[in-house]
Amino acid sequence: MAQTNMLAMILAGGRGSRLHELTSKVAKPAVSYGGKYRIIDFPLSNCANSGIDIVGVLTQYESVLLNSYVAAGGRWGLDTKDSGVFVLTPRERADSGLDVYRGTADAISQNIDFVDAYDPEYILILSGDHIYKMNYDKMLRYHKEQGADATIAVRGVPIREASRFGIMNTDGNGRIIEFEEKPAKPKSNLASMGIYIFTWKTLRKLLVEDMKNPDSDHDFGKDIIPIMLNDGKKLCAYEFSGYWKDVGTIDSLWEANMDLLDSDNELDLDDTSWKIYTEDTGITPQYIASTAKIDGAYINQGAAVGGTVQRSVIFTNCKIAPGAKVIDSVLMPGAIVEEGAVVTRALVAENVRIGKNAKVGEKKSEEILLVAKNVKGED
Amino acid sequence: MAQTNMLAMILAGGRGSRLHELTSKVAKPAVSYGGKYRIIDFPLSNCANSGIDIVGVLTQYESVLLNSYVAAGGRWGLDTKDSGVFVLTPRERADSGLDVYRGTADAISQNIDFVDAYDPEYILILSGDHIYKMNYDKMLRYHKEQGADATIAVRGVPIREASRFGIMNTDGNGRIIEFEEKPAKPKSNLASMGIYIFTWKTLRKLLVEDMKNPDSDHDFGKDIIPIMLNDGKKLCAYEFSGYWKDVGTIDSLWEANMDLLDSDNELDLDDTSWKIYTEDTGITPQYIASTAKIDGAYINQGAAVGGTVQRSVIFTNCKIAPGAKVIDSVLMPGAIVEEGAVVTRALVAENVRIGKNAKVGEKKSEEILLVAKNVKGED
Amino acid sequence: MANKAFGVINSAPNYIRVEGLHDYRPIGAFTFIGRFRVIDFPLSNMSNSGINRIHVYLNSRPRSLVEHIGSGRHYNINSKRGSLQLLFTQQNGANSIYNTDITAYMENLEQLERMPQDYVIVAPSYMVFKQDFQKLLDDHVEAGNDITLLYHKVDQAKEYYRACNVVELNKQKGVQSLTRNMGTAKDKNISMDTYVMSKDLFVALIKKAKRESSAYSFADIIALSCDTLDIRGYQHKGYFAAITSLDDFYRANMELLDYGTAMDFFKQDWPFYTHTTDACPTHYYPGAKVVNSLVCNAATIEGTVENSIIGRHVHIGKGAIIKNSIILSYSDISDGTYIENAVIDKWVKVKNVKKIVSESVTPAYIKRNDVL
Amino acid sequence: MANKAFGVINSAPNYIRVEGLHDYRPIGAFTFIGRFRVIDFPLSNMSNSGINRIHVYLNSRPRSLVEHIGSGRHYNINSKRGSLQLLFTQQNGANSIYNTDITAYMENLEQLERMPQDYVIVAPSYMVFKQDFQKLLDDHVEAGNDITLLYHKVDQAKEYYRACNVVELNKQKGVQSLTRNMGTAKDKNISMDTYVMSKDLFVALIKKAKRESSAYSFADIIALSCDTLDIRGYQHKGYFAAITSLDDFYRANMELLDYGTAMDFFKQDWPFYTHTTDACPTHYYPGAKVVNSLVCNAATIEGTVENSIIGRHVHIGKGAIIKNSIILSYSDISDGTYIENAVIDKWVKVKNVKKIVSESVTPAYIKRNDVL
Repeated sequence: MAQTNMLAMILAGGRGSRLHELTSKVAKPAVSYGGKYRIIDFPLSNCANSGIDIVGVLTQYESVLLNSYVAAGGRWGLDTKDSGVFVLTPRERADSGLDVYRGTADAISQNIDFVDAYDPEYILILSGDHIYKMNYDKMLRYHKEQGADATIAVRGVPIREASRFGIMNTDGNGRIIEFEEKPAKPKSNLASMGIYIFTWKTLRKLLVEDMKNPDSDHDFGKDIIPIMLNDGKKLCAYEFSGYWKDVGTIDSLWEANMDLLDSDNELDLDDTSWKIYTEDTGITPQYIASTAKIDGAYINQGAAVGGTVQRSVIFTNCKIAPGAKVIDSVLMPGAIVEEGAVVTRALVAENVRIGKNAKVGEKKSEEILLVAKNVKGED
Repeated sequence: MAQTNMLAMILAGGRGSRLHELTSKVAKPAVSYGGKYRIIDFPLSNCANSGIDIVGVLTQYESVLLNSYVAAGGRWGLDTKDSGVFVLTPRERADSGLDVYRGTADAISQNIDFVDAYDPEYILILSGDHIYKMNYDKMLRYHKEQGADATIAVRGVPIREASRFGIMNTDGNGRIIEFEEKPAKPKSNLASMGIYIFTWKTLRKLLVEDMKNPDSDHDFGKDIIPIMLNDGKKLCAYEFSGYWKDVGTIDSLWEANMDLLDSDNELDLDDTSWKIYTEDTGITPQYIASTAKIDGAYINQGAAVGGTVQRSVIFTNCKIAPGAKVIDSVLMPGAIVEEGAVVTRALVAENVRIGKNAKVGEKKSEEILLVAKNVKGED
Repeated sequence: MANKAFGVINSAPNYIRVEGLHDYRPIGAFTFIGRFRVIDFPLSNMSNSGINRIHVYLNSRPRSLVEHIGSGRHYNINSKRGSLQLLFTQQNGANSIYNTDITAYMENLEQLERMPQDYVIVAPSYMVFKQDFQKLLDDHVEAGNDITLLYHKVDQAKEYYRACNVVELNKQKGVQSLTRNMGTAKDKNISMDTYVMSKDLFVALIKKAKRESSAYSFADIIALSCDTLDIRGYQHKGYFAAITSLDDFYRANMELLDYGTAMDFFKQDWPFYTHTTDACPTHYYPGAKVVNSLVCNAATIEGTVENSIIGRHVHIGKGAIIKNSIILSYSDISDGTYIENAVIDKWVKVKNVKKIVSESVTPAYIKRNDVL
Repeated sequence: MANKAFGVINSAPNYIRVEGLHDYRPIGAFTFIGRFRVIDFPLSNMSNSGINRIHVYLNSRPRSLVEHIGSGRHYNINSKRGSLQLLFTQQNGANSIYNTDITAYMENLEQLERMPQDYVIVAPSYMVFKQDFQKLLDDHVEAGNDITLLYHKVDQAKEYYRACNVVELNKQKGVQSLTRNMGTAKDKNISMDTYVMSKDLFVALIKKAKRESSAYSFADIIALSCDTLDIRGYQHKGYFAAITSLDDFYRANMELLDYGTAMDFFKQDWPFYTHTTDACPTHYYPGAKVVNSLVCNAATIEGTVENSIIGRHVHIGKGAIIKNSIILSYSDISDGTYIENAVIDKWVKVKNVKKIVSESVTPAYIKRNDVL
């Protein structure tokens, strides 16, 4: 594949504490989604489909699973002669001790040598916990056409919600003239998606300065972007309009799963021209027993359904026994619902077992119930 | 490939300070050797050839190069569905902060979750900086036959040198009855090679206890092995008799390279039944010009020789200009020797350029000269 | 770990012909329960048995198998230490009497003779079963047989297995004859065309077969050697299918709709590997009704599916009813269609025809790419 | 990044025959300067040009190429987004007049028509050169040609390139004719059998060729279309070799012994990828004498080598002298042998014969596996 001369760095450090027990053993980007995927499959597949060859994944929190998941770059075809996915954790160096990443920018700063080794012209900074499909190559072409120093992907949000986001105010030509973090009175509805393309030489200089600055939070949004705007650098906004979801909470993760039950859902995982690649096991097809009743579902291979499933997303290797009911719920890989159990408006974590006749979740609950531990059954 | 049920962990943390500038940007196991290899290729290839599927590489020092080198497990064929090479660095966890590895045993302790994920029956502990070919599967069979709790690979050393090593004293049946670290009066000549097979359940228990012990150095040799001996566990010695070299110093690294010029050298890298796999680039064959004179050499593809080479090891992409001389030396990848320059008894580091007519190294020097920086030429 | 044996996977003999499906690919490339290809089973058996040097013989239309097998990484074959070698034959008249396994072996004799292993395990690419070949090899070596032959006891030899060979055994399990199944009785021992022997004997038998007749197959020379060699039968138990006719193919798939049979066959400790395609999960629309079926990923189901196997990317329209059928990948069954007892090949579009039913045991077969 | 073009790599036409070497493998599988295979060059050109969907056509003896190409990872083809597809033909009489590229395309028309790209770049597997196909495509699109054809100006068309086609161009580089090189003049424009056009035109021309004659090749239908289509020539510069005879093969290798030519051809910014084998470095014993030669890894050299190409795992014994020769992998030249102007195929053992010399331009050829 031809080198596009852009290297991608995915910030995957997030502990994602609002996802509670789902992230107690797994970094947020490794959380399951959509019947068979993990969240980080989205930026990684986008990279592969955009022709990016080298991807660094920056992490410091519970990296074993993420590490072993990501390091096999073959899942995204990124294991050819000159391509690869590399997990970058904080490390000890000849000139300094072992240090954590102090912020999004610092994570890149600490890996300047990694980036330099590939000598890219551009660098793409991504977040590991968003669900969307995006052609970064198109964004790069826009960056080049504009002759920008940095290009930031933005999406329109309802103006009444704009004060919850980092808002980019642009001139008529897409150039960013102002950046406001959660403005009380937003002047535009273009929210930053946390996706940046920088011309590497420019960013590198700024990062070296930022490392030395004791007052900096070492953050792209708080430090680097404002400095660039102050310096009169050319920052451009690249508008994106497809499906996009930040799955930071149990409710939003559940919602994002439920979106897949919509036959017109914009994410369109069935589109073979922009596949989302993931760990794909050679498991049996889904087995739907004679006792099953399925009324709206998104089910992955390896699942066995003997009971009732209504408006639910069922992952690999889930088992729903005859007589069990799963309603408005998400069952993560290997979850088991035994005979007579009823699961309603819940998100059942990996390998959790809902025992016989147990009832979890409520039809009218406001929040989605996270079931992270086995639930004992009743005989 | 059938699971042998043994997982390997390679301790690759060594800063190797006696290798001076060679390790200022590269962890010791990533140092070049033998015309095309890196030291860590040896344990990794041994693992692949012994049918081990999962290899953890433990590192905390300058891991970028090592990381990107090792993570592409395909070099050793370890990138099939259920195999992989995983770089394990210290990481932040829900229950503790970011911590360095405190010792060889601690490096494993901090990755108990990684090992557990594969649920192996046995664990093989290796060092990343030895050059040798060894069938770990045979060693495992010995471990099983003996019904041992731990098996330690040993090799016979001249008895007068034995006091420099960790010596294993055994009964008649291979069982270790005593372990002495650098004994003044050695009772045997069986030196530990730092290669261990443990029954994982047994080791796991000991590691958990060791982590809590404030007096421990968290080291296999100093802490774990003595405790096992005290507890009356069955430890066995597995004798190894092939080529083995610890390349901890410039002199020993040079020597190990020179060994390859011996037509009977025991390491026998040409043996296709036990290949050492490494990064193999699709570069041109070696080009030997009409002006070249070669008198005893070990040369890798991609090298171009226009001058004189005597008893030397020449790595990938080295260039020796017409009229230059390289004698009793090792040129690491990309080293360039310009016209009229003479290199004698030296080890020239990666990409170092020896300028026109420069002279480096001496025929009668006792120690080998390490040339880690460009040497200016004279017109 | 160097295994003492290498594996050989051969193609179906020239007299086996599966109506319809066979026009487009060799049997090894047939889709099985919508997700696997038949060749995944022998390959996984070998890989799981620790055999990491495997020769796969391909004859006509090799493209789909070459793509499916690829580098063998998905079969857990270490690409450096092991190898999965694809071997071709020039003799491409698939039905020609010269198109035998012996011809294929002779054309690749140099590759065969260069293998460093002492033993060979030969298995067919047109049968589906689970077998630990390491165990078979250990048994073979311990017993000191010349050849060990795997067989399966069946009780439907009259209706099925008609292109297979039948083994007659003496009390000591010695093979006394190997002859074509003529359907003369229900109960027969069917040869699974799977053999263990030393590499040297294998090569010697190939050369001998070649000398005796240009039309001999390996099974023929085995049959002729019953008197002179110590050939012993080894009984296989569990699920077994020989994909030697459309009926056999259909029945073999349908049998795995039985949950117990399927669970016994697909076990975690003996995975069957396949080439995966990153297909998304399957979408069941409100109003869909699915029972007793195996459904692959990326299907879209709006209608009714009973006792059937639905392949990847299949669409079942609203009000459509699928019964006792196998629908292969990418086929599109439009609203209101009724299909019963049929095998629908890939990329079929059932648009105008509203009913496809076979009344006989033999299922209806709809050709690849057809628009109906 | 989805490229607008997919690539097609075709095999040599049935009338091209390289004496000796060709008996064992197709030209694409020939070893080149000891290390590469001829097909590495078109594949690397495509990969470097950002083309990641490639069809490679194989006809007779596909094994070595299938193994060499493998999954395409070593050519930097992303295995998920891209694909390197191997396509076979049933028509295996390599010299049959029916064995044309058109026959091969027709047999795989379904695969061809399913490609989503608008353009196709067709390149041969029996020529060695460096070309940025992206540039060629951009030029083609901008100029608005129907077809762009790559050609090379040579001045040895009398002695070499005898199985190639010659292009006649008008002042505007319009192709006026495409005819077999009859060796009538030194200076000729040799067609590099490399074309850019829209996928639709490609498919239309294939079908047209098939309709007009079962023996037509793609070059034939191009030749016939010179009047009706806007076909323009694009001149290639730099190293160019057409491996169409043993002489051409020998000369093409020897030309790269010139350091300047080699350095101009092998540049870091345009790597040629190949399948690597983890061979150890080469050992030069004291007393060995090597000048002006290309030497591959894992060779053991005790004797003298001049103006030659030494393959992997070759052994040159004490006192042996090799001049102006190409020794392919695994061959063993024993002590005191004299070899001049020869091509020694793989796995040869020169033991008893002490002298192999060809006095003519055409080198001596020693067969694979021979013991002399």
